[in-house]
Amino acid sequence: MAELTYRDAVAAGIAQEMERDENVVFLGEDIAAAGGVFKATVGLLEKFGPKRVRDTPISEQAILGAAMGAAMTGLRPIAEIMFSDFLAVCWDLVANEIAKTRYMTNGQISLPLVIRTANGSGSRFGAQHSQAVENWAMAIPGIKVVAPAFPADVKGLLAAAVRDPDPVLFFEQKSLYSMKGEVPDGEYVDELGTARVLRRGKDCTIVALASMVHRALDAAAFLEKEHGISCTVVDVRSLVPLDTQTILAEVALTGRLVTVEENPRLCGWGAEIASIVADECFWNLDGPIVRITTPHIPLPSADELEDHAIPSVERIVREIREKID
Amino acid sequence: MAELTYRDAVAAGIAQEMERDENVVFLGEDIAAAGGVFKATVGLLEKFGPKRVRDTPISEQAILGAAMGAAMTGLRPIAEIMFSDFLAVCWDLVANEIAKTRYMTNGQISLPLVIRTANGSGSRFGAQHSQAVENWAMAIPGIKVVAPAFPADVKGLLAAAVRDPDPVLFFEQKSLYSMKGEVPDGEYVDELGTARVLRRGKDCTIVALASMVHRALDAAAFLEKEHGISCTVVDVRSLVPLDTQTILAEVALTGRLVTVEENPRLCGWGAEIASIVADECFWNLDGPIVRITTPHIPLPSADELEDHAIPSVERIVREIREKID
Amino acid sequence: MDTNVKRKKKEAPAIDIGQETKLELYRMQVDLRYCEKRAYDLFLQNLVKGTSHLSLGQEAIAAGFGVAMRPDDWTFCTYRGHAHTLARGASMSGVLGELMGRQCGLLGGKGGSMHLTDVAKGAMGSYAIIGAHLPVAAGAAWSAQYRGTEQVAVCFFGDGTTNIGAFHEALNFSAVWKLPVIFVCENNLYMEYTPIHTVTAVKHPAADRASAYGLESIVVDGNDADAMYLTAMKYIERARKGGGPALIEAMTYRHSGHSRADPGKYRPEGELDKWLERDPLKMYRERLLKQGIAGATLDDIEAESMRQVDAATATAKASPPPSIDDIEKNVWADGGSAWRN
Amino acid sequence: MDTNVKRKKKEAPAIDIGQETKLELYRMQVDLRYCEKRAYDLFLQNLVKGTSHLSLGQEAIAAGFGVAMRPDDWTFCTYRGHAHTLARGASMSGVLGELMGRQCGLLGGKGGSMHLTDVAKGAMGSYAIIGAHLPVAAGAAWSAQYRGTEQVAVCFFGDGTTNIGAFHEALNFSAVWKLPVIFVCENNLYMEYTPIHTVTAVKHPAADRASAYGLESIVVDGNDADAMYLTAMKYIERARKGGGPALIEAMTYRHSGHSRADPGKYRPEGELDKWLERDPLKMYRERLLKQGIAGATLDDIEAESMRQVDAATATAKASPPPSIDDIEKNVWADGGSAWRN
Ligand SMILES: Cc1ncc(C[n+]2csc(CCOP(=O)(O)OP(=O)(O)O)c2C)c(N)n1
Ligand SMILES: Cc1ncc(C[n+]2csc(CCOP(=O)(O)OP(=O)(O)O)c2C)c(N)n1
Ligand SMILES: [Mg+2]
Ligand SMILES: [Mg+2]
Repeated sequence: MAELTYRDAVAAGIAQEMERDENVVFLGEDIAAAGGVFKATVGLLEKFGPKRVRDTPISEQAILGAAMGAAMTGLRPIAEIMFSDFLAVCWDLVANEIAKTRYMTNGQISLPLVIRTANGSGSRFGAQHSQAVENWAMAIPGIKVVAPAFPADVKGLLAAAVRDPDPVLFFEQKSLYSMKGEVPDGEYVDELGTARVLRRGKDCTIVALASMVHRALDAAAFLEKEHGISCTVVDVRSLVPLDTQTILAEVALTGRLVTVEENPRLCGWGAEIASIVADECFWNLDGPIVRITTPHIPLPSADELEDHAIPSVERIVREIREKID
Repeated sequence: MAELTYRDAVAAGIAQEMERDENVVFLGEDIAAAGGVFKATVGLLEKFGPKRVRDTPISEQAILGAAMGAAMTGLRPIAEIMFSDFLAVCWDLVANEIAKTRYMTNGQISLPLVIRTANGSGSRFGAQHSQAVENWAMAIPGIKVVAPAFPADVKGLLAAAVRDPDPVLFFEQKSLYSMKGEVPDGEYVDELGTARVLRRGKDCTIVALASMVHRALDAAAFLEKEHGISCTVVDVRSLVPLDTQTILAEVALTGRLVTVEENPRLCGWGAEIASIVADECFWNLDGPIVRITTPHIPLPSADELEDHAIPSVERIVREIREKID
Repeated sequence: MDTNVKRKKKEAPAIDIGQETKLELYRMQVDLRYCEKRAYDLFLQNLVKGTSHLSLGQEAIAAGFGVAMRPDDWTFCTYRGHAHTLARGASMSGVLGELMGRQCGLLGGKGGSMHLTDVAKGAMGSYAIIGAHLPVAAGAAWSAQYRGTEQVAVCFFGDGTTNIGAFHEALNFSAVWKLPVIFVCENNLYMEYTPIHTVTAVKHPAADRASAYGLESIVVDGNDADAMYLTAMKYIERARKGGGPALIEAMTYRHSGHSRADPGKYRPEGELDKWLERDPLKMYRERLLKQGIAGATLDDIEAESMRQVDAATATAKASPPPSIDDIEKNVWADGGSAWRN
Repeated sequence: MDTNVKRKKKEAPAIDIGQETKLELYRMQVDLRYCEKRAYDLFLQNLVKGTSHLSLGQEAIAAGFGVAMRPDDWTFCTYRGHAHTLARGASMSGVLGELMGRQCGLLGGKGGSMHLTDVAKGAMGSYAIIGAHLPVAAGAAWSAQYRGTEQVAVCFFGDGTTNIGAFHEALNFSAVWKLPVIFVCENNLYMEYTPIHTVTAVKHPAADRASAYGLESIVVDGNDADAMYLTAMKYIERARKGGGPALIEAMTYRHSGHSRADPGKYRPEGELDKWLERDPLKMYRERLLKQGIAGATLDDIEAESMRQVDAATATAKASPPPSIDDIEKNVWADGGSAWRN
C-alpha cells in the first residue's frame, strides 16, 4: 500500500487501465500537456503519448460526442469535463444520447465510456464552478453514477468504471483532491454499485457521499464522544447502481435515517433514498427521516458564505442532536 | 366562461399578456408563421406582428440567451423550447445562467422571463421527444417551475408566470393539448405556488401533476366506486414554489401519501415530496409512502410499451389497493 | 432549383462510372422511393404510430453515398433517416416494422422511426436531437483513425442543423484532428416549416461556413445521383487516405411535409411543382434511357423493388407488437434495467 | 506579435482623436493596470480567496471600448473581467472588495471575482461558463433594437471561446436579426494552458469565421489603445445606427498566467519578453510623449490612479465579510429564497 493523494489516485487509476488495454484513450481540455487544471492527470501524456492522451478545444459537446462515437466503435474512452458545472453545456450528450442509445437501439450499441468531472464546493469559485450535481446525473436513466470519498476508491472505482460495459459518470470531489490515503499497489479494481459501512452505531444511520462522508464521520465521532449518540455511517459510493440493500439493512438496525448531501436540496439523491426508506423500511423507522443538504440556493463565493451553505460537521451534529435524540 | 382546449389556452394566455404589456415579446422555432408545431401559438403573429412574435433559427442556446439578455434590460420575453427534451441542449442557460444570475449579482439583475416547453409522453415519439423532465427543473435553485393540468390553469398560470418578476419554466403537457375545459373569459391571472385539492377522501392522499392528475382522478373515482377506498387528490400545479402546507395538511388528514409521477423514478419530484412528508409529517403517517412513477428507463416508442411505462389508471388503482388497503 | 448556386456547384465530372454502378444507383433510389411511399401508405392506414419524416425527393443523396461507401464505413443520420438506413442494407421489414412498432422492427419497437439503427450494416443510428450526431460521427472517425482501419464516418443532417452549436464544435474538432468524417448537409430549403434563408446569415448554410473550419466550399446537386456518387467517392477516398474531413452541401427538396402531421402549406405556390420536375428518380431514369439502357431493365428493377416492398410489408404486418416484458430490457449491457439491488 | 496577421490588421486610421481622449485612454489603462496589480498583491497576501483571472497586458482593449461606449451601452464579459467592469466606471473598492469577499464588493461577496457586475454602470455581468454570455449580449441588443434606444451591447471573450457552440449560435442569431451587438474576441493566444492554434482549424479563430455569419473579417492590434478606440467607435456607431453586429479579433497577450494558480510555464521561452516590449501601457506612454504631451501630466495621472487604488484597497480591507444572514437573500425578486410555504 502506498499513500497517495485523491488527485494522484486519479492518474494511477487511468494509467492502470491504459496500460492494460490499448483501446483506453483519454481526452479533454488541458488534460495532456498541462496535466489537468487540478493536476489529476499529470504524467499520462508522457507515459502514453499524444495519440492516446489528447487535448481538445473548448467544445464539451464535441468531447462527449467524440467519446460516444469512439465507444460505439470499439474504443473505451475516458473524457474529462473540467468542472461538473460544465455538464450543462453538454447535457444533451449525457442525458439524451449517451444514456439512451443502448436502450433505443435495443442493445445494438454499447457505450463503454467514462466521463470524469470535478464536482462540488470548497474552493470559493462561486455558483458556476462549485456545484455538486450528482443528482442531475442520478435522474437520468441509462448512465451509472459514482462519487468516491477516498483515494483507494478513486483508483478502484475508476478502474471498475473503465472496465464497465456501460457509460459511467465519475464525480471527483474538488475539495478532496489533496486528501491523502492508502491505495493498494498494483492492479486494483473495485466494484460499482456497492456502498460501504464505515462505522456502526445504534441510534441512527447517516448516509453520505463524497466529501460529506468525511463530515459525517467526524460528526459521528463527535456525537459519540460528546453526546453519547452512536451513529452508523454509510458511504454510498455509487448512486447508480444503488446499493439499496445495504442502506435498508443499516436503517433497519438503527431505526433512523439521516442523509447528508452537498447538492442543493430539491430532488437531491437524499430525497430518492428517503423515499425508498419511507416505503420499504417504514415499519422499522422510529422517527422522521432527516435530510441535511445545502440550502436550495446558488452557491455564494465568499468563504464565510460558502462554508455556511455546505453541510458542516457542526450542522450535522446539531441536526442529529435536535432530531434524533 | 368559454370552453377552450389546453392548446388554445396557451395562445389565450400569451395574447392576454401581450395585449396588456408591450414589453412582452415571444420567440422560438416555428412559433410565428407556423403557429407552433403543436399549434399552440396560432394567431399570435397575425395579432401582434413580426416584431413581437419572432421565428428563430434552430439555436436553443441563442433563444434562451436572447430571452435572458432581453429580460435583464427591460423586456418580458416568452421563449419556447419546442420539446422539453431539448432543454438539454440549452441547459447551461437554464441552470447556470438564468437561474443563478439574480443571486450571483446580489439582486442587481432581474430576469422576468418565461420558458414554455412541451413536456411528456403519449405521442409515441420515443426517448428523445417524450420525456417528462419537470424534475430536472425542480433541482435547479433560482427558477420557478409550473405544470398545469387544466386549460384554465394554463391561461391563469401562464399569465401569472409572465407577470412574475422571476424566471419561470412552464411545462405544457403534450398529451393534454387537445383536452377541453372551461376557461374564464377576460383577464384571468392565477397564483403561482398554490396546489389545488381536487377531491377529498379519508384513506389516502394522492399527489399528482399535469397529465397524472387526470389519471389520479380517474383512479380515485374507480377506487371509491369499486373498492370503497376514498382518496384525496392534490394537483401540485407548481413545483417551485411548492405549496407544502396544502400537501402536508392533506396527508395529515388521510395518514397516507401516494405520489404519481410521469418523470422516470430516480430523483423525481415525488421523492422530494416524500422526503418532506417523511420528515415533517412522520407522526401522522399510518403506513409507507408510495411513489408511482415511470420506471427508470428511457421511454420506448411502440404504443404498447409506452402505455405500459407511464403510470396508468390501472396501475394507480392496483398499487393503491395493494399498498393502502 | 435555386439558380444562383450554380456558381459554386460542382458539375458532375465526365467520368464514366460504368453501367453496373448506374444501375445500382437507380435500383437504390427506387428501393428508397418505394419503401418510403409504402411508409406513407401505412401511415394513411393508421399502421404507423408516432411521427415519421419522409425523404421523398431526397433519395439521390442517400443512394449516391450508399453506393459509394465501403461496407464497414459508418452512417450517422437524423430522424429523417429511413433512406439512409436502407441505403446501408438494412432490411425493409426492419424499417417498416419499426415504424409500425413491431417486434421485427430494427429496434424491436423501442426506438421508433426517429432512431433507426442497424449496427451490423454500419448504420450507426438516427438521432432526433438536432446537431447531436455530428460530434458522435466525429468520434467514430476518431476511432477509425486511432486503429488505422481506414473506415470513414458519413454524417447526414439538414440545413437547419447548421445553426446549432454542436455543428460548429463537431466541424472544428474534426478539422483539427483531421478525422475521416464526411459531413453532408441535405439542404432542402426548410427547417420544419421555416425557410432556412430567413434564419441563416449566409446563403449556403453549410458551404458558406466551410472556410470557418479550413475546409473547401462544396455545393452539389442533391437530386443528381451521379453527382452525389462522384462527390461521395472523391471525399470518402480522400478521408480514407488521411486527408481529413469534408463538408458537402447537397441542394434538394422534400416532396412531402416535414413530418406526418405537416401538409406543407407554408411553401409558395409552384415551388413543389418546380422541384417535382427535378425529381431525382425521374431525371435519373431519363438519363439512363438516353444513355441507351433498355426500358425493360429499369422496369425489372422497379418490379423487383415493389416485390420486396410488398414482402417487407407483409412481414411487418405479420409481426406482433413488442412484448411488455421487453420494456425493462437493454438499458444496461447485462440486458436489464436494474438501478438497485 | 504574430507578424503574419498584419495582412489583415486594420491600421489605426490617421484620425486625430484629440488630446482629451488620448489622456482618457491613458488614464483608463493606468487605472486598470494598477488596480489589477493590486489584485495580484492582495492575492499574494492571501486576501483574495477563490480564483482570479488577471488581464495584465490586455488593458488597451478594455480601455479602447470603455472610452468609446456611451454610458447606457452594455458590457458583457468573462471571468477575466476586472478591467472591463472597471472600464465602465465600477468602483475599485467594489471590484477589490468582491475579490476579497467583502460586503463592499460589487456583489456583496456572493458572486466572486468571476461574476463582477455593476448594472448601474452598464456592466451587465461577468460570466464564467465559456460562451454563455454571447447569446445573452445578443438578447440585450435585441431589447435595444426593440425599444429603439440606440443602445449597443459589447461582448468580450477569449480566443478559446470561439470553438464552443454558443459562439456560433449567437453570431448567426445576431447577424440574422441585425442586432446592435459587438463581439470582441481578445485573442491572447492561449486557452487556459493550451495554445489556441493547436485546437482551432483556422489561424484567426474569430476573424476567419466572420464570413460564416456574413460579417467582415477584422483583426486589430489589441495592444494599441488608439486602434482599439477607433475600431470600437466605428463599429459601435454603425451598430447604433442599425448597421448590425460586428466581430472583432484583437490580438493581445496576458502577462500573467491563466488564473492565480498558474505560473504560465507552458509558454515558450522569450514569448513573454517579446510581448512585454509591446506592453500597451508602455507603448502608449511613449507615443503620448512623442506627441508632445508632458511627462508630468502622465506622472500625475499615474499618481492619482495609485491614490485611488490605495484608497480602494483601504476601503475593501476595512469592509467586513458578508453577514451569514445574506446567504438566503436575493434568489428571488422578493429578496428571499423560499421555495415552499
Ligand atoms: C435541438 C433540437 N431543436 C429542435 C428540434 C425540432 N426539430 C426537429 S426537425 C427540425 C427541423 C430540422 O431542419 P433541418 O436540419 O433542415 O432538417 P430537415 O428536417 O429539413 O431534414 C426541428 C426544428 C430538435 N429535434 N432538436
Ligand atoms: C464551458 C466551459 N468549458 C471550460 C471552461 C474552463 N475554462 C475557463 S477559462 C478557459 C480558457 C478560456 O480561454 P479563452 O476563451 O481564450 O479566454 P482567456 O482565458 O484566454 O481570456 C477554460 C477552458 C469553462 N469555464 N467553461
Ligand atoms: Mg431542411
Ligand atoms: Mg485566450
